Amino acid sequence: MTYIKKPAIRHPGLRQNNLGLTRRDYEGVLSTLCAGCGHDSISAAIIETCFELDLPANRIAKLSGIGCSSKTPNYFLDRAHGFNGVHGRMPSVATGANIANRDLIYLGISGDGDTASIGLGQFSHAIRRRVNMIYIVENNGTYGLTKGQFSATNDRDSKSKKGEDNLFDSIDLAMLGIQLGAGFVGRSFSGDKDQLVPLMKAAMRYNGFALLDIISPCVTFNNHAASTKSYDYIRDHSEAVDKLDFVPEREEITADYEEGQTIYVKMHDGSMMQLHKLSQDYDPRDADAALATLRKRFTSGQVVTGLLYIDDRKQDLHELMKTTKTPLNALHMDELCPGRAKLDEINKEFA
Amino acid sequence: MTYIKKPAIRHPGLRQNNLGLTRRDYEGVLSTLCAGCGHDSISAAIIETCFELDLPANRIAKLSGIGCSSKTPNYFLDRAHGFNGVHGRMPSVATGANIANRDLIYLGISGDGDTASIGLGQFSHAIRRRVNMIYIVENNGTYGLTKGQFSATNDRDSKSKKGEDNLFDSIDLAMLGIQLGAGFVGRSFSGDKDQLVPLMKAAMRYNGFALLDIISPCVTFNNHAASTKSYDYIRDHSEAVDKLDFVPEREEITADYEEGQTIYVKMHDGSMMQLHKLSQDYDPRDADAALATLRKRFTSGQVVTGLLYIDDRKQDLHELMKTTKTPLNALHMDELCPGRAKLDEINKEFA
Amino acid sequence: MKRINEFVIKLATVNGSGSASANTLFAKALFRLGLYVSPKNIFPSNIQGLPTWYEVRVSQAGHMARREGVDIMVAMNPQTYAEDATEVLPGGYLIYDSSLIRSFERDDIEVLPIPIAQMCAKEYKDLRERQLFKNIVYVGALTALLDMDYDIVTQLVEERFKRKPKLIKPNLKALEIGRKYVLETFQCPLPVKVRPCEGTHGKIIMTGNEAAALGCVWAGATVASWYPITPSTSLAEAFEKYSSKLRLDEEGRRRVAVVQAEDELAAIGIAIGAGWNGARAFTATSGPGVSLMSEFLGLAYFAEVPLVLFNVQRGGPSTGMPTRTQQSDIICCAYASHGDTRQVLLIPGDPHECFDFAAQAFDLAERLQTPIIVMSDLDLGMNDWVIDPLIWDDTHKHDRGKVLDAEALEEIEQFGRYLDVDGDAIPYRTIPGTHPTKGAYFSRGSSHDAYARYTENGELNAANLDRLARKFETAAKMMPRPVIKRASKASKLGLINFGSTEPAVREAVGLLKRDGYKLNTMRLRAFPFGKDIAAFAAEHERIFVVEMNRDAQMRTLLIAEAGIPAEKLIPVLSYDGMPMTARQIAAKVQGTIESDKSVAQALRLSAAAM
Amino acid sequence: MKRINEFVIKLATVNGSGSASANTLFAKALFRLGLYVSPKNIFPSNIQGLPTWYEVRVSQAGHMARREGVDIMVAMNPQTYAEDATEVLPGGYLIYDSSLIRSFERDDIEVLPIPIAQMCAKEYKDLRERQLFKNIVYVGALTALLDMDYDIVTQLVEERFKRKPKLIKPNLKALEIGRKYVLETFQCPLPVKVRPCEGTHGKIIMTGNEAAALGCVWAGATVASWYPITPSTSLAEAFEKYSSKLRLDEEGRRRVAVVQAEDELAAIGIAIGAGWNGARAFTATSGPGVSLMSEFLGLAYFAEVPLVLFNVQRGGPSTGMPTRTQQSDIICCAYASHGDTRQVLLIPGDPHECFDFAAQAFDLAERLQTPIIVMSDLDLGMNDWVIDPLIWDDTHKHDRGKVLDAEALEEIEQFGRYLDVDGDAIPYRTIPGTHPTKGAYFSRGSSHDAYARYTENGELNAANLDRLARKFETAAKMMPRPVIKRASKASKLGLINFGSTEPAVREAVGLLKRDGYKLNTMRLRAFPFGKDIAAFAAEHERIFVVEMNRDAQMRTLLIAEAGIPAEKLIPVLSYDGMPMTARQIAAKVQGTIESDKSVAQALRLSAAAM
Ligand SMILES: Cc1ncc(C[n+]2csc(CCOP(=O)(O)OP(=O)(O)O)c2C)c(N)n1
Ligand SMILES: Cc1ncc(C[n+]2csc(CCOP(=O)(O)OP(=O)(O)O)c2C)c(N)n1
Ligand code: SF4
Ligand code: SF4
Ligand SMILES: [Mg+2]
Ligand SMILES: [Mg+2]
Repeated sequence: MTYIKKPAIRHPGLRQNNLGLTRRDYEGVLSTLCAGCGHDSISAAIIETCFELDLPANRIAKLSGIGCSSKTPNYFLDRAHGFNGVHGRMPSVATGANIANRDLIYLGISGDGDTASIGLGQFSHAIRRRVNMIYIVENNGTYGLTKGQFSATNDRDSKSKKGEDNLFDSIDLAMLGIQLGAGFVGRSFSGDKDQLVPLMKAAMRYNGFALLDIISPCVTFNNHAASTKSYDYIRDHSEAVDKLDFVPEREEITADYEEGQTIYVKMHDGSMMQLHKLSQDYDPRDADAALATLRKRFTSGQVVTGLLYIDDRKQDLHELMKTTKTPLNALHMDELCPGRAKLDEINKEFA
Repeated sequence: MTYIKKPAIRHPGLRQNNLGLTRRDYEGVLSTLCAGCGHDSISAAIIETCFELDLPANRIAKLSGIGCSSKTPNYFLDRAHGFNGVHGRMPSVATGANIANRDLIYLGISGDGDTASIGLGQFSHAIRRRVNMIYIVENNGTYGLTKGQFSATNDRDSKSKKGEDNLFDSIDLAMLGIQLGAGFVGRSFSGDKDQLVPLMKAAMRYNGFALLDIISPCVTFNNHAASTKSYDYIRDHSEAVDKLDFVPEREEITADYEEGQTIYVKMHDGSMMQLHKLSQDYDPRDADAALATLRKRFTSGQVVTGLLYIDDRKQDLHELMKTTKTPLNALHMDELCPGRAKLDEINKEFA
Repeated sequence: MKRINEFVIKLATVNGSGSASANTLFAKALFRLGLYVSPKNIFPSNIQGLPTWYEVRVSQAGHMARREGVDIMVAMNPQTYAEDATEVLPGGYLIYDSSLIRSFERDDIEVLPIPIAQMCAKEYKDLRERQLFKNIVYVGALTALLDMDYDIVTQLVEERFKRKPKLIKPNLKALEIGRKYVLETFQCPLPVKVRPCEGTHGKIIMTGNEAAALGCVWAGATVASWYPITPSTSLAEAFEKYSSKLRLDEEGRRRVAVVQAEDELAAIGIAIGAGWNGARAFTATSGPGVSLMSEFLGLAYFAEVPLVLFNVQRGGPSTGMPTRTQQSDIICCAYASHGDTRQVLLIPGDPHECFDFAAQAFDLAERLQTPIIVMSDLDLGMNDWVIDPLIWDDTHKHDRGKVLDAEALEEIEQFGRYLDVDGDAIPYRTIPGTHPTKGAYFSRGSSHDAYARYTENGELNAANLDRLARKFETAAKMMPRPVIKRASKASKLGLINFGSTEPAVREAVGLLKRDGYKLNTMRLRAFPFGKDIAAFAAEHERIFVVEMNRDAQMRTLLIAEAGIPAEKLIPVLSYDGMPMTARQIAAKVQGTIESDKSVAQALRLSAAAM
Repeated sequence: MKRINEFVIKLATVNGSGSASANTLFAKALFRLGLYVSPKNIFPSNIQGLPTWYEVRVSQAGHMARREGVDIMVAMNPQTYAEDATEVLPGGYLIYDSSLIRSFERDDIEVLPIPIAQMCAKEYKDLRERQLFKNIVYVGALTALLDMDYDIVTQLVEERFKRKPKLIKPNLKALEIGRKYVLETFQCPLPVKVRPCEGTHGKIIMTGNEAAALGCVWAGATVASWYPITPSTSLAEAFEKYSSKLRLDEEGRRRVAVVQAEDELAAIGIAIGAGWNGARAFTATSGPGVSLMSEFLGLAYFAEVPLVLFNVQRGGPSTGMPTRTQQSDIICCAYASHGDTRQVLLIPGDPHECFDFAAQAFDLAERLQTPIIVMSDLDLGMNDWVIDPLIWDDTHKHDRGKVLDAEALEEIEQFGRYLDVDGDAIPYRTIPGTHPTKGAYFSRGSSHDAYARYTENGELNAANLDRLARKFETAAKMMPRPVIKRASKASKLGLINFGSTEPAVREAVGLLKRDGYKLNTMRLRAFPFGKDIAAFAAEHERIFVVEMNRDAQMRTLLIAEAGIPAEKLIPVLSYDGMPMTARQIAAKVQGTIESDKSVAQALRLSAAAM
């Protein structure tokens, strides 16, 4: 039984939002992810965001692919419909759902394997098509659910838990997003709630394709560059029983830093990641500059976080296609079926 | 019968290369493309390149997907093995072929539909994997073989032959290639033999992934922005019989211009395309600058041609994987099969 | 040989030369004259410069299958002169462009040289016009040779260029050139000729793809996502054309969305997303696309998402023969995807049914909450067929299936997405956004219980799989019934066919009857099979199964799924990519009857009972 | 009840708690004691925190199927205490971590509380070690309770940490803690216990995925391309491990390439490219991957490219039950891809055959120039099986099939890639780069003639398709023959099975025999079916077909492809994702015999003949 209903204890004192709902009303079933998994922090941020924005959960549709990350829509917004599709194909399902009803909020959740490998084509084309959705990549640089293979966002030369080298350069999804024309591109860190929630709020309000690339450490198959000390320690102890089936319970990794600051965050394996938070004078409306900044910092090993790029003027898919303003799924059959007389006319064209 | 063997007339006076071969020895069967199709010019350039580089054709493997462009490997290098696979999946087949025998030259031919739509994922990952191959996109902004739908490289707001608008921004494959780490990225125009052949020669000699994005006008479903005058003229006449099945025979479009120059090229439909040839002082070794240049010119409607980016130091896939220097397909079974004694040892590990 | 109103005319041209339009004009004129025509466009997988044929069977009697042998060949392509000439029946005619004179080594046919290119060169200055109007010139010539009512032809030209009136004159001129030349040069009309009749009055001529597209419009489909592939492209394009014309709201915005996806995986993914979200959605493709869609087809089956998929079949395997016809995706579609997956197929037999089944498919998809695959083929989809006008019953209520709205949700205690409430194994669904607190659920392709909750409990999952199997039994009851035509109640010989082979089968059955062999026929129209299928099989000793594939795929399905003993079912196969002919079928049937003892025995049984 | 050397012990733990390693150690120790063990790892599709079970059937008699009922339950997971307790057979034992005391409402079983967490907390300071060694502690306890030879266990620990000797001591200490506690606390050993025997001496214990991976190494596979998916991942990973160790050249470079592709389409594309280019190449996947590969599988079939595909089947449809076993991709694989495509399947029945068939698959792929799909499943692939040691015959010559080298090309006049030179429908191929001027050809998925030239001539293409059909007949002759075991020559009752159901079938047949029902059995090992299959069917009146899927897919294939009448074949199905048990099969067989008249009749026939 992996479906565990959360105990429905009501704390009468819980804060209510403008809809009279508490945070609890935005939760899902109990997470089955590893203790300390970054993905759970992202779920928490989504709950926080929706609660604070007073969003009615049933006006949100949650979509995902396959992976630990893609499981998470089960762990938030129980009152929203969800669709956990097939691996790497969430973008197309989300596109179809969005086309059918332009009035809901579409929240797509994916992993780096799901997006950057099997799903790279669909990801790119959903961007190009300007689907009005929030696309969250819970980026841990690994294939969590299949036990730790490298993903395409993994840093070159890092080592897997099994000690293998990653041979290939990583794909930077945020840069790719900007390059392909995403109207809103942000990056953050799962443990930086203070940055994450405001960024999510902005993404939720954005009309068009909003990409959030969220670094989300994997407790279990963390595979950033090996820092001799602590990495070996853990390897010794997991190898104490020879197979890689021991997952120590971990604390969530958090990061609290100022705009314009660059900090080192210690990963579960003891390695360090460099985060750079964009400063206030950064202008996210200039795509060329955004790309240049990202590339420059990338070369020096820094992961830039913040709102990287935004373009307010982009039309979304429905505007481009000039679809009617009523959701297509709400049209009545008599608005859709031209009826007998019209068919007779058409018959005449073929007579 | 669409297989037409060329008449084997020998001109005794034909120039021979250092292998004692004439251009004819590098040809293929008669092209079945439309008269004037840019793709045929690219085939001619390939023949020229291989002839001039004294390449033995049997040391080349030609691979392609599906489309008018993907048919062309049949029209050059008859003495080379060819593989016309499935739509959009040439990159993986080429990767496998290359892994099996690192000693051949792999020439991948694709179209913009084949590469930028269905094949975008494989294209990106072949680049990331640094497969040692020449990847030629015969880019016409349309789906030629299926009769003129827009491709993802088609310019925003241009019109199709049927008069529909293209709603979406184009994907710039050269920029994408640089972004994803291709070691050699060039762009040219099918009608500019003086630029194309040297660029191809360089690509053939490059050790790693060499991308050539070659603008190659489609005679029949040309769909650049409509220039009232001539476009209407043709539409009238093709519509004179109501269906779009009339393909007037056309001359190849050529372009002859200097480095550093920007010229307008008139397309079959009368519209204009702006080509900008990189000047001599452009440094193709700086990826950041390359991207910046491309983006800037792109914004002002210019298509930059020339050798856009090159990195000499990149290791190719085999170097990264540390595969043996003998082609894998040439290893003897006794080098590969560990034999009985070794198996007995392994049995012991499981006893 | 009867050659008035019963003949085959074939036009051999070059791809991209503008002949297709002229040929259609010609066929339509014959149709307007009251004749059944069944033009077959035999075109290469290429855009310009390769041989193309347009073969028109003309038949007052209503035979709409191909027929072997050509009565009149219009040879416009020097590349194929030689082979074209061999196809002409003795006593037949060969018309060719004699601007370059040549000889044809046949003295049993009559050659009619017309210097078409020369005449055009004289008449038109523009090179393109010269090329283009050559096609109209031979149509003009044919009007005289065949004694076609000229007014009908000129009227067609006028209709066609209603919106470009300046083009009417040059076209009429081209017609005249050809007509005048033959009137002056040859004895007109030929013995092979037409005589106006009433045969097709009140009928229409249309391709299956156009009809299917219209079916989608009338069914209320609002989302179409597709990826170009021959021969399904024209279905999607026709839908785009009609729906965007017929579905404009007050502000000129569209009540439809047509998306050209980046590939077939995305195309079906979009349809699934839209179907899940309560829109009527479809995609159209052909073999390679179906293969690519198979993972998603399993998801839609298991998560129970309605969608319609048109598979306009072409020659397989792999890329195969993209511009030829086959019925070779039967097994691949019936069992599309891994695991215990089975799909519902509808199999129209002519464009009229393409319309009807397209419309029904959306009702069925929503009623059954599963993909419905409409199995057409290139012949049906891309060639023109003479059919009765399409009919729409304005009292028809589109059946959206079991969907709970906010009100219904208020009333029930606990919503279970996959509960079998009604005992028909079809559960109730909800559309996202319906109710603030009730009815939300999680769709997934992973194992789930009746409440759509993830489960790894094998028994719960098996129970859900059992319900899906029962749902398939429910589906069998909803399918269009097969069309059974009996030559004789007592006959123990049967024939089963489906799809586009129907005209050939009808004609073959006639030929066989003439020779004393009475076959009862059953045209399958859907899978899963209803009871009628086994019943028909039980009534017959030997049954011919006519299909256009190598592996007798429908026969396999009949054996495996309708429980018909293998020895009863005799395959009649064709897989050269061309629509079947009556004689092919009749010859195989007759040959088998005469050589196979078991069949002869069945025949005796029938005779005894007669 | 005999409980010495014949019992089931189940270890209920939590995923990611480190129990898997301890459990394997435990099972291996039993195996070293000479006992057959068939551990089944029942794990969730998740990484940490969910219930996991390790169920070990211990059997001196050699029964290796699962058996219902648990004799000893080691309950380490409070989440599942309740259900775990219900599974224990009356008279059985339940061991639990009594650091938190609780009661189990069963008075027909004996509960053995061991305060494992408490003991670990006392012994280890590091939190992780506390958690980790809990698992070793219960193994230590079991050594005493079951009377296991302690030296064998400690020796295993030492072997395992040969390369990390500092870890040996803490592990031994943990063992001791558990052992000491139970020796002091309970009456040791229990009546359920082990006694060393010779049963498995000389045998090995291995998973099918490891064996298949070794088979690929020994077959000389040089290219593996794959995409992670349970339960096939460990096959690719084992291949990478062994091949990179065993295939280093003088400079330390690898004579192998293992590529983790970006998805399954690329994985098979790479294998096709490599196979085309003359390397032995394979990919491994499971259901969803097979669906995604189906377009490419059609290309490989039609362009005749050798490759090997391992399908380690899991629960379908769609994402289904990724960590459970099924045999439900039979039809999907036999007919993978659109058009008239058919694929060759090899179906190993234990890890030993996984090795053999993996090795043979490469010979067959190259001899037949087509994909060979090796159909394994999660049970076979990921669980440990006791088998005879793997054997390699050093005199075996790898058969690379019909490949023309430069010399051979010199000798022939014109090379025709798809010519049937030898009458077996298998053509000759050439490897790119072989000869400067001869032997080059163009591979394609579009229609082609015998010289690999593109053709739209339907008859040429049909001729090529016919050859492919004949090649499939040739394939049938090359397949490993089924394994037939006769209980009695006269029996008219048969049973057909394949793959991982073999242990359950063997045991079931024994049970049935005991009850007087003699069944002859045939284990299928390949598709297409050879003559033996129909012959076996002909000899029997009623045949049970045992398979782990809902739709009786193999039965369908037998009816459709081996021409066996449907009424002869009685399905025995299981699709809850668990390996079948002997009793499940025996009960279904016996039930049918006793209720179904036709089967009773078959039985009478056998009796009469006996
Ligand atoms: C078609 C297909 N291929 C492979 C798999 C197996 N699979 C499940 S999850 C996964 C990777 C997930 O990685 P990612 O998207 O990064 O998610 P994470 O678990 O790291 O959050 C894979 C390969 C699958 N379910 N379907
Ligand atoms: C899986 C699949 N989908 C669709 C097709 C149909 N198809 C053939 S060529 C083509 C597009 C080719 O466009 P492009 O690659 O740009 O080549 P071009 O003809 O323009 O040179 C398509 C969609 C196919 N053959 N296979
Ligand atoms: S394996 Fe990694 S990604 Fe998956 S739940 Fe555990 S920590 Fe999270
Ligand atoms: S359709 Fe366009 S791309 Fe294709 S052959 Fe003709 S001109 Fe070239
Ligand atoms: Mg990941
Ligand atoms: Mg193109």
